[in-house]
Amino acid sequence: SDTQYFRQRMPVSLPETVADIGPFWEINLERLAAIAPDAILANSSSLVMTPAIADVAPVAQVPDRAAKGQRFELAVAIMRHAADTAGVPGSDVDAFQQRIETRLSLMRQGLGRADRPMLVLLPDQNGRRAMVYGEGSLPDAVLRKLGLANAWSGPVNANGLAQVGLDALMPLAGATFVQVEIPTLKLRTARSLGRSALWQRLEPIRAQRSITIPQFHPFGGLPSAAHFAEMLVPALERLPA
Amino acid sequence: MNEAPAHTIDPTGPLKAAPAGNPMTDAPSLFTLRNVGFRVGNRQLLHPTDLDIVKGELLALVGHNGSGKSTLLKMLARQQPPSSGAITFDGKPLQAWPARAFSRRLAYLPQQIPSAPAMTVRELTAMGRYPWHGALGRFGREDRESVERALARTNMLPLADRLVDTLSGGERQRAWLAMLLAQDASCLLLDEPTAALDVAHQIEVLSLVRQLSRATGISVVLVLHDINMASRFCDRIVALHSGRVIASGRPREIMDGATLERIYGLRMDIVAHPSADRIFAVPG
Amino acid sequence: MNEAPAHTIDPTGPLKAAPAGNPMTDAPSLFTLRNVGFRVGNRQLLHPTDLDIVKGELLALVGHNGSGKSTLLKMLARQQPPSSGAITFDGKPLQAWPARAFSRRLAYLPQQIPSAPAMTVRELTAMGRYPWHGALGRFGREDRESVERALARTNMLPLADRLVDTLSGGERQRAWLAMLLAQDASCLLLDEPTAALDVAHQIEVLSLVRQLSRATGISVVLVLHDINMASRFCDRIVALHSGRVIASGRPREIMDGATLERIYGLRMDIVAHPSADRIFAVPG
Amino acid sequence: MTDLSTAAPRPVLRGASIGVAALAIAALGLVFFNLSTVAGSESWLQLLFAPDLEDPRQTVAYFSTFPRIALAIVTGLALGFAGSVFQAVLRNPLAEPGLLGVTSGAQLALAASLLYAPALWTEGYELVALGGGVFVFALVALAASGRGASAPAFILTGVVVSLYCNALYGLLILFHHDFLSDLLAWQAGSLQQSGWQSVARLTAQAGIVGLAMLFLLRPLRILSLGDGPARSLGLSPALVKVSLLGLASTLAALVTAEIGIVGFIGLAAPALARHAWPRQFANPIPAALVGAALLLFIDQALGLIAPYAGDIPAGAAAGLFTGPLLAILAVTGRQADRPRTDRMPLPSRRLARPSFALGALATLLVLAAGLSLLTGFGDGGWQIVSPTDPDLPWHWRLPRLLGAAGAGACLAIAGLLLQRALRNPLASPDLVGVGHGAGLGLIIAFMIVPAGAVWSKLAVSAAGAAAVLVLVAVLARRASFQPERTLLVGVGLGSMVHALLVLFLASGGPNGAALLSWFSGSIGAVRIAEGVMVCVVALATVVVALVFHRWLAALPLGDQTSLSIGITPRIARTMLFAVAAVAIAAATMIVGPVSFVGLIVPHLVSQAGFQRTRDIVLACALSGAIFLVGADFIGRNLAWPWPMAPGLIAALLGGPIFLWLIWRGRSQ
Ligand SMILES: Nc1ncnc2c1ncn2[C@@H]1O[C@H](COP(=O)(O)OP(=O)(O)OP(=O)(O)O)[C@@H](O)[C@H]1O
Ligand SMILES: Nc1ncnc2c1ncn2[C@@H]1O[C@H](COP(=O)(O)OP(=O)(O)OP(=O)(O)O)[C@@H](O)[C@H]1O
Ligand SMILES: [Mg+2]
Ligand SMILES: [Mg+2]
Repeated sequence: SDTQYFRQRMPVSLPETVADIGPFWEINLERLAAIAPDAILANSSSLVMTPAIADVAPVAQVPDRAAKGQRFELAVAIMRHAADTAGVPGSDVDAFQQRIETRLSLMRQGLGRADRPMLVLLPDQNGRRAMVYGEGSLPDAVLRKLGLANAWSGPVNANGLAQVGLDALMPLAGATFVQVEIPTLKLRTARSLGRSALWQRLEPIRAQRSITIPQFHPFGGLPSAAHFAEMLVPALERLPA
Repeated sequence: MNEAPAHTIDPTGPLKAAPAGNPMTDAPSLFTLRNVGFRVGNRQLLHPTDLDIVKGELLALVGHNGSGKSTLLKMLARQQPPSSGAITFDGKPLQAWPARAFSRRLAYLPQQIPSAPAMTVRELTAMGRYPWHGALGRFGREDRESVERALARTNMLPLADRLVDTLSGGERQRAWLAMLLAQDASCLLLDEPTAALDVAHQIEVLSLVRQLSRATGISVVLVLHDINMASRFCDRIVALHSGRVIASGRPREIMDGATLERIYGLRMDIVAHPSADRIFAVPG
Repeated sequence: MNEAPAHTIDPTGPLKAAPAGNPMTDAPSLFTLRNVGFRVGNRQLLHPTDLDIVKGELLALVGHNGSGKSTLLKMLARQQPPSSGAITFDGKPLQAWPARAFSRRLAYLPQQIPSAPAMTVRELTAMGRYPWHGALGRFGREDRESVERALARTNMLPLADRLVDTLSGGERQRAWLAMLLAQDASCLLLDEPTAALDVAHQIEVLSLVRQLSRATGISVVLVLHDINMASRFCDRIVALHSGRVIASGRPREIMDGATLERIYGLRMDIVAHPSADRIFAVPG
Repeated sequence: MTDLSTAAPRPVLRGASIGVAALAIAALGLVFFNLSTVAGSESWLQLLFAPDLEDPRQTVAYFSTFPRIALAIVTGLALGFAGSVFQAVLRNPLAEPGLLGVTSGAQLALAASLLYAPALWTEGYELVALGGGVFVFALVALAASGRGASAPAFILTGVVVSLYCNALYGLLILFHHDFLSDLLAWQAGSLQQSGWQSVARLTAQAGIVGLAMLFLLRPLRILSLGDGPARSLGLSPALVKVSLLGLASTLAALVTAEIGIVGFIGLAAPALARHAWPRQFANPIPAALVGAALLLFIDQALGLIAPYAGDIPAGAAAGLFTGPLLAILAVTGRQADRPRTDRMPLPSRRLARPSFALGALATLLVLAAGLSLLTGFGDGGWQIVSPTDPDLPWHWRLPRLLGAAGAGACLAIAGLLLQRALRNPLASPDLVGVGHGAGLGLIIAFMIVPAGAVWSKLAVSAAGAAAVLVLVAVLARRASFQPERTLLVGVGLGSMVHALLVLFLASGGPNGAALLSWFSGSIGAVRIAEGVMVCVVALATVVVALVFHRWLAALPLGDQTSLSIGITPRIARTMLFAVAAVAIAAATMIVGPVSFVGLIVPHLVSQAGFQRTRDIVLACALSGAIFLVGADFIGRNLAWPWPMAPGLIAALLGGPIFLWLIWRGRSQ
């Protein structure tokens, strides 16, 4: 469902024949029945919102709760669950996972021992608040994998996200800001941050220690994690020491 | 009932006036008020009063503005509880009556007529039948008849399909009166029912009320400002002054210069009617 | 002004009644109504009428319920525009007057008095000063004086600090009258100002109005149901019947059995007052 | 018995006024406490005028803490002032600054300009927002003044137009996901600041508008006498109302454009001020001061717990505090049943043959149902299915159809019952709090449901709805079901639960989007059993409403008249409230809180000319069903395969029809 969001956020190109069956909170049952899939991969909220999908085909519920610090393991579990449901042979699944793990450790060595903590954030369009990716979010899991420290240690919600005022970022002097950039919002966000006195006073901004990365899929599995890493590392390397 | 001569009561007399019982007959009493008073904060709007109203009686409540007429009537109509004393209605304590049974027996017309949003005169009059058919009962033939009869009696038939809110002051008062009559209650409490009526309609309404009382024995308590209408149509007149009953008796006894001056604080001359056999008072 | 004998106008006469000008003097006219009518949908509430009201005049509008008195008064008070014809006020077309200037000259008391939310009598009376000080002007000494004067004249001083909603019917009417007087307008339009008043207060209010008119020359148009009060206090009486002016003239000319019967549809006897030099009518 | 609370004015120090004083003191206390924690020992004056920008703590104090305090005060003043003006002019305790659609107009203009005319927007987005708000207000003022600018005319057209703008806004968001997170944050209305710029701008703008309104304070007081007396005192009621409401709406639009929606301050502050100083009802200044104290207290309290619970937006959290406050006021207050001076705008003309019109509505419903069942947009464009086709379309479309028809009827009749029983044109199903309760149930399901366990949406939202419903019923009973106080209870609880929902939405995450869409209704997931159930409840509600049609006719006449013809108002209102609550619960479980149908359909039906109560009940049931069936059909096909919420479509369909009916009646 929501193929448009997938095409916008994931590097993988989705074949045109993939049919969109509506948002995850209200599946278009008629179209789903027309497609008559063998199995349905859905998370709990889809099941709660449109329970009737179980009438069309057996539903394999995707794991969506990560224990503390286990977000990367959850990403792997999501990938494996999907692969097993689709009947992909175990060996191919292991190979895929291994390829990504090695790629990540390669990047980790490339980065060497980066001493600066990272803060992955998505500033609001009105330049007063920001969404930060804390413990339990996908970016946090990838940072851990790359041996980088997450600068945000404050309270977060179930998905590891937190809406905070810019004043909460003031103590994070010395961190590197990784700003997620969404094309349609870029214009207004840049303008508001330019006029936000507090943002300009933040140490990482004054020290020009801030990089931007394109949008990614924060709720995905292993491919999403790999995609995030592929974007983060080159941007970090461009950063002066 | 010890019977005190009606109109010699001195307003500054003992706090508890002698029970102004109805000297005429020992008919069964409709209302008995013992020590009934009403107080708001530190103001005593109606001092403890004893009053007996007999079935089938046509009683006029007169008095200056703010003398407590509406306050007394509201208590009789159970719209507000008395602060002191007890009221019995038809032998039973007033509170003991279930809502609809009470409305089948008593109909009350307030002094300030509420607005009836988007309702025709006939629909408003039909509301008066509620106590009989209730929430669930069918609006039967008998209900329809009594609505038409009420409209005819207040000659509102020509205006029956007009919206109540587009009527003139007098017409609207008669529309609400029609609703009351449709209630077919055996006791009517009317607070200045003729305030907005022209003289012809005043006489029409008051004759109707008297004729109903004579024919079907219903009792009526009217608050009236026109002492001549009161004396012409009512059996008894009770006068209030600053929350106290200061006079009560047959019209003949009340209609004299001194008493009227005590009631209204205005010299009035009593004159014999040129053609009819009655007297009327004219402000000095 | 061609002067038609006032009370011989036949109600079923030609549609456009002869201009009921004021036979007394050729004083400057306050209101001139030419062909003024009011229609709602297909009902003609007031047929095209010509009427002249002179400055300083005390005019009573009488007629049966629904005869169009309030409709006419509302048009004079600019509360509703006429469907036909033109009204001039003090020489200028009625619409030409700016809002506050008009309110400094004309005060209108509606028939149905609205409830004044959570306001004391004095605060309500002070509202009457708005046309003089407007949205920004200071509530000056002169305003305070005129408020106290208005309260005194309607002897509402003892109730000045009471909430208007807690007053009795008569007291509330006098409170609104106080507001009108505080407006110090040179023309008062009062729609049944004495409906809820007892006889003493009726006389008090009407004498106050007449005394004001004599002393300061203000003109007053009153809708009254009591023909005796109209004849006792007013200079001229205009009678309406089913939306037409059927009679207009000095009280003496109107106060006769035949005319009253045409106005109210009720035989009335004219009797001389025992002590005062005036006559009054008594329903037959 | 009507109690006599309008007795002579009692001593000033009533419970409520002590409460307000305590609130102000607490707010100031929190300010000093927060400032000291942030700025440490430096003297605040020195900090305010000559901060050492190198020291991070002083920077935060200067650029964030101080502006936030100033903003809370200015916003509280503005919303309290605007809310009080709205409630005094429209004489309705439910009137709040956003009522006339100015805030939704501003919101729509902002979103549209961002998407379709970014160039237009870059200069100053405040201009765009203000322009949108003013345009919407002009539309409402034009439509309302057609009907003599009476308060009900303003309220109804305002509500319809604002629902219409919200629907359009919902559509925009549906097609542009990226704005979703901003929308959620904007709806939560955080007072977070990162500089003095927006505070200075808002203070200047609100100051000018506020000053202009100070000139109209006296006319506002005179207006409270009613239109007739005001006119005779040299005031043009229509002009004063339009200018007062216009300025108050601009005030609200300015605040919304700057920080988003700060819910319920504009509603709670005037209510609290009215209880503390009853005789100052037409004076907005005490309400403004109460608003400032209220918002400052809430925002500072949130600042206090921010380190532990993260930055909670004050706009949403306000509901958490004002909700219980309103409920307490309702239960303790003793406002007498004040007769309404402003009547509903008279319907243009009564239908000559209502039964004929009812027949037409019934056939329209059958046609809509047939259309919805037999046609649909699919892979190959529009497809017409012959009735004898195998069961595929029936299996999926019938449940939705039954659900839509049943829920539409339930909500429309429930709206009618509440509006007649509580004598307020703004009484809508949301008042019963069921919609919000169900939403709360869903949140709990999303958050705490253990992985793997699947709770059916029906069970979860039913539990939430039942909990809130019981609470509303108990409190309303304590307020002896008096109209105005019952309304306050409904609004109070509703705002509290709404705050919880908005807080959950604003905290981000995918479920936020799910809940947001649920809030404008969703029919796609209805199952056959649920559809049948809601139709049965709808039929039962129609029967009960027909049976008690006499109560529905008598209650609007006022308690005095009902009492005198033998109806005990309290019992009648309890019964009608209970029946409405059941109908709303059933409908909300299935399609979510579609407030438009419950709020507007009863007015639509009476403006169309139905007069007898029984005809109105049937017409409401049929029109409600037609609206939702139509909304379901259009919602299913317009953006296929994506659903469009029925609430949005109902508003898009109903809005123009309603405005036309109001406009058509303007000749009377
Ligand atoms: N709720 C109230 N609080 C305080 N005083 C009240 C209240 N209601 C009435 N009063 C006072 O009680 C007195 C009697 O009121 P009531 O309405 O009975 O007078 P009334 O005899 O009906 O006068 P009217 O002839 O003018 O109708 C009046 O002085 C009035 O001001
Ligand atoms: N808005 C309206 N629509 C239709 N008819 C109306 C409207 N207003 C008044 N009327 C009718 O016009 C006639 C005159 O009304 P008006 O109020 O002028 O009577 P009035 O002389 O003041 O009577 P009253 O003495 O009872 O106050 C009445 O028959 C009334 O029913
Ligand atoms: Mg009275
Ligand atoms: Mg009249």
